Amino acid sequence: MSMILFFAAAASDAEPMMEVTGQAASVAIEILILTLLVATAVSMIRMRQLFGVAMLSGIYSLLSAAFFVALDAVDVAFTEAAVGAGVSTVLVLSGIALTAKREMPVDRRRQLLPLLIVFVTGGALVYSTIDMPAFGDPQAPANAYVGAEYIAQTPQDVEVPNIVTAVLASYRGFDTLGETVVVFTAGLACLLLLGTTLRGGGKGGRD
Amino acid sequence: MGHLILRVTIKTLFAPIILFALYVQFHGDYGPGGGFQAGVILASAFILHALGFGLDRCQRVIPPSWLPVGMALGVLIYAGTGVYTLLFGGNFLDYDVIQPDSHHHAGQHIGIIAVELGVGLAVAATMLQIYYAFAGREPEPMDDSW
Amino acid sequence: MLLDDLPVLPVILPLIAAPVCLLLPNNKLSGSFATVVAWGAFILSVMLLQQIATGGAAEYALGGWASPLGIVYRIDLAGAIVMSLVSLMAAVTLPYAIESIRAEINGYQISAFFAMFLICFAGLMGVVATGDAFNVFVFLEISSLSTYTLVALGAKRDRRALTAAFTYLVLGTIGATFFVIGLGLLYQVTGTLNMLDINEQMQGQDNKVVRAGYAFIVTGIALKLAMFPLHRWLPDAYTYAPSAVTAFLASTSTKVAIYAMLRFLFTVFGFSFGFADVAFTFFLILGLIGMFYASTVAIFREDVKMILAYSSVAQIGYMLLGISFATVDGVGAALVHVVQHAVMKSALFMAVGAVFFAVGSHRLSAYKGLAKKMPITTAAFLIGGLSLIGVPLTGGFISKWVLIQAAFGSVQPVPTLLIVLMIVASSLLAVAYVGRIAWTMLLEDPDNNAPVKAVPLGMTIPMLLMAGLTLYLGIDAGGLIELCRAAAESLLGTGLGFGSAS
Amino acid sequence: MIEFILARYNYWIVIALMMTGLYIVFSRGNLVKTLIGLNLFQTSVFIFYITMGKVFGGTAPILLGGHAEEGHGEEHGGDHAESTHGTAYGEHEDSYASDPLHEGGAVNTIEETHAELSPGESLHTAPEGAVNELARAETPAGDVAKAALDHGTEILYSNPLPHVLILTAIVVGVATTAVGLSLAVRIREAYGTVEEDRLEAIDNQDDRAEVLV
Repeated sequence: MSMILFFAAAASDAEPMMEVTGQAASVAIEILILTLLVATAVSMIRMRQLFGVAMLSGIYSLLSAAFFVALDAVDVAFTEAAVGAGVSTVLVLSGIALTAKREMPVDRRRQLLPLLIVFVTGGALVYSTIDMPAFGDPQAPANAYVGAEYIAQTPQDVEVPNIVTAVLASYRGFDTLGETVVVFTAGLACLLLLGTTLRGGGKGGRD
Repeated sequence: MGHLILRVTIKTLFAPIILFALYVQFHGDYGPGGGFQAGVILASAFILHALGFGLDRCQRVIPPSWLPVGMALGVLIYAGTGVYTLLFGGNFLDYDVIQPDSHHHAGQHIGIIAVELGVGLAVAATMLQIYYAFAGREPEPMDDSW
Repeated sequence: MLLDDLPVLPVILPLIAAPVCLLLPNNKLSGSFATVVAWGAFILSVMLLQQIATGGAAEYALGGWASPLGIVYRIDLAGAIVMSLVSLMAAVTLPYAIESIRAEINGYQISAFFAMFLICFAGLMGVVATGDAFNVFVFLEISSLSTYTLVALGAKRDRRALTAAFTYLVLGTIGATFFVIGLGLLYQVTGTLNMLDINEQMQGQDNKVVRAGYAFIVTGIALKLAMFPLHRWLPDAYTYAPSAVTAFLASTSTKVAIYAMLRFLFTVFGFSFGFADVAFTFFLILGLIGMFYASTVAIFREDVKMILAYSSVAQIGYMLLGISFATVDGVGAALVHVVQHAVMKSALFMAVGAVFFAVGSHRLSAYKGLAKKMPITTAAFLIGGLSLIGVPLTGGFISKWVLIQAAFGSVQPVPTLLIVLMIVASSLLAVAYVGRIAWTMLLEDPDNNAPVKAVPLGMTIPMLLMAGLTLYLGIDAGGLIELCRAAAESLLGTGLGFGSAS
Repeated sequence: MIEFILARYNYWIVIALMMTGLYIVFSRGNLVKTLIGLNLFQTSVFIFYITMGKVFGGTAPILLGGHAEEGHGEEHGGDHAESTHGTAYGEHEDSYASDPLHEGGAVNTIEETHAELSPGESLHTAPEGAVNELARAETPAGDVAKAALDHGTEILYSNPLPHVLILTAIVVGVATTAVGLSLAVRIREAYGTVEEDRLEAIDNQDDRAEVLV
């Protein structure tokens, strides 16, 4: 705990003591959520009951939504909770109902290649963190350049209080058009793959 | 289908969820939320209803044939806003063209509301469409012998 | 007035047409509508190409927001070439699809199929046109999701289309996610998403974050373009997709991924970035191995579509080879091959589709003595096949010739002569697999003399058009080579330094 | 060293999460589980993005209080639409300020941002709407300060851009899941199984049968 306090103090040198404990509390919450996330993810590997895996995946989404709130991303948290924990879970459950309830045991001998891929990829990422700007640094290029620009310009350009909405719908509105088309594509795909008539929702199984 | 308590709960929740979806849809400028979240919530109200009362009853309220139309219209509303601005001399999706003389960027506001509506409609229709597609399929007997 | 919006029009035209297409009341209408849209997009792309060839790269701020706040379209000469190519392929494939798809999917799916096709087309165009790195991801996913579905539609004929589409979906999504991770890393050191701006901000930086970002982005795109050994999804996907879908995908999707790769290698990272040399060496080696491996596998396949699919993997090796030279000539050669290969492969896959329409099989055994029964299709197939080998007077010869010239004009870690020998050797492998099919078609006796189903004009004309274009580009290729060279120059010129050009 | 670790442990845990997802994708044969793994992998990448947009002492990027009005009162004073905005998000301020997670986080004052500027840096006010001009400004840190000065803002916000990107990515993710699941359902109907090993075996059988024909 003292280490965390030290860190918090280092991050915000000349702030009153109240501030430091506040930061320490938020760091503690972050660590707690991260631990839970890791526990959830790891237990998903071994579980063969797919219903349970789907539930864990929903829990994972909820936890990450909580983490997003801790990191100030309220819009993302909202969406992740609605989509990841809600819609995705319903979809996966209906998928499981139509496919299989349990996973077959996995062949131990074939774990080598996946492990290799995972370690190389993870290694590359850890390697990159060595030169990475520190977490939460307002001076980091990621936070100081275009991101800060949006915060500065939104009141003048768009005048919408929620900067995320302003960026989403106006500055980067074309991305959002693309996103809408992606959703449309997914709906169309389900229609093409599972529907029995184009204008129907697919009643009664196969074609 | 469904337990009594479940049905009562769903019946009570149905209207507030839809209301909440509308709130999220139109309040996205000020607080968290927007078209996408609203669409998901709206669709989830109907999915919940279908879970409690059966797919048939839900499909009587929202026939499956409406959904592709809703999906397409949603995209068209969004893209149409862009085309509108294009035709009126601006760049694609340049909302300032909608109300060029406004001092407080009314064009931006109208544009954002329009595209968010498009997103909301497209997402709600698509989510329901996907759910219909899955729920309409008959599960087969399965072997879980392993 | 609308001419100012030319850069964005070829992308949003099919994008808006797709939902309209879904709403159209009858199937016949939707096919014709999609075709008209594709031709419209083609005409717009060619106008854009002309404008860029004379006036330089086009920029367009979407939503009126300038870079780096907004998403900006930036189309250079190479991009305009690829956009024209993709829209030409869509315009030619769609009339073909109207006829061919009726036999391959259910009737009620047809208008949704055309909507999906248009989405895929729009996605591919968007990837090429955009100058924003994250927008690349969004449009890549638009085209990918629609592609998975289009491939899976082959399931009515062969259920393996489903597993092929699933494998493609998993690997494609991993590729896209790798791309997003790489983008995140770059964003961390630059704080921006505009490609040119990333390049500017990254100037002089060569730290571990940038290197990892480079590796992730290149791996992600390499998965999408089926670079050996990440090609596993491609052969099955091409083999089991409906004929028209294969003809379109084989001639466009990997080409667009190649362009995205070029864009990131040269526009975003540029030459002064030291780590790039490692990547180019990788491309060289993997390109050579891929050429060899895939051509060899192709020889031993019994399914003609599978043979051509493996040949596509081999051809990607040629393009990577050109890129790995990292010179104007090399990249120019790669672009020439992108165009040539797209044209010949679409002719070939259209011919294969025509045979399937008439005979109902892709097996080599079904091709026995087809020359007598389907002389026109056989002719188109042979022209494409000869071009694949690289016989003079066909397009394939030109691209190999330019590639060999570029090899001699550059310094490589592998002896140039060896590279040239490998190119020649892999052409010999192509002789083997094309020759095998040609032998079966021309010289073997058919199993029975039953007349085959007549192939409608809607399929024959696009096929002949592409075969004709293969021949034309083999004889009068000066313009294309010049254009591609100029495109390569502008592509490499936007990067840092522009040092190692010949 | 401790500082080094403390500034990065977040990233390392997120990397571990990503790799768990990737491992499930590659190691499991069940198609549905593969998709769930893919989902896990993507969600972890989202966490990675959001992590990098966090600013210490920052708050959610929703403009608080009536700052927008303060800054631009002279432009559209007395505008009705605007004043309703003001009250509408005024309420939100309260709800966020009382959020325990944000306590103590939300008060980075302007003086502090000031202090971080190099001594010679001038704090000229950028002309209205000159986006490019501002964007190319020399010191990024200066921008924050400038922005804060321009609008009379006293609050430091977390970076909204990663949030926007991830909103888009979440949608793409759920779309992919939906398409993947419908493929899995069709595979189950066509093959009777969703286990990769069995599917491969069946496909190989099909191949052999075709060669014999």
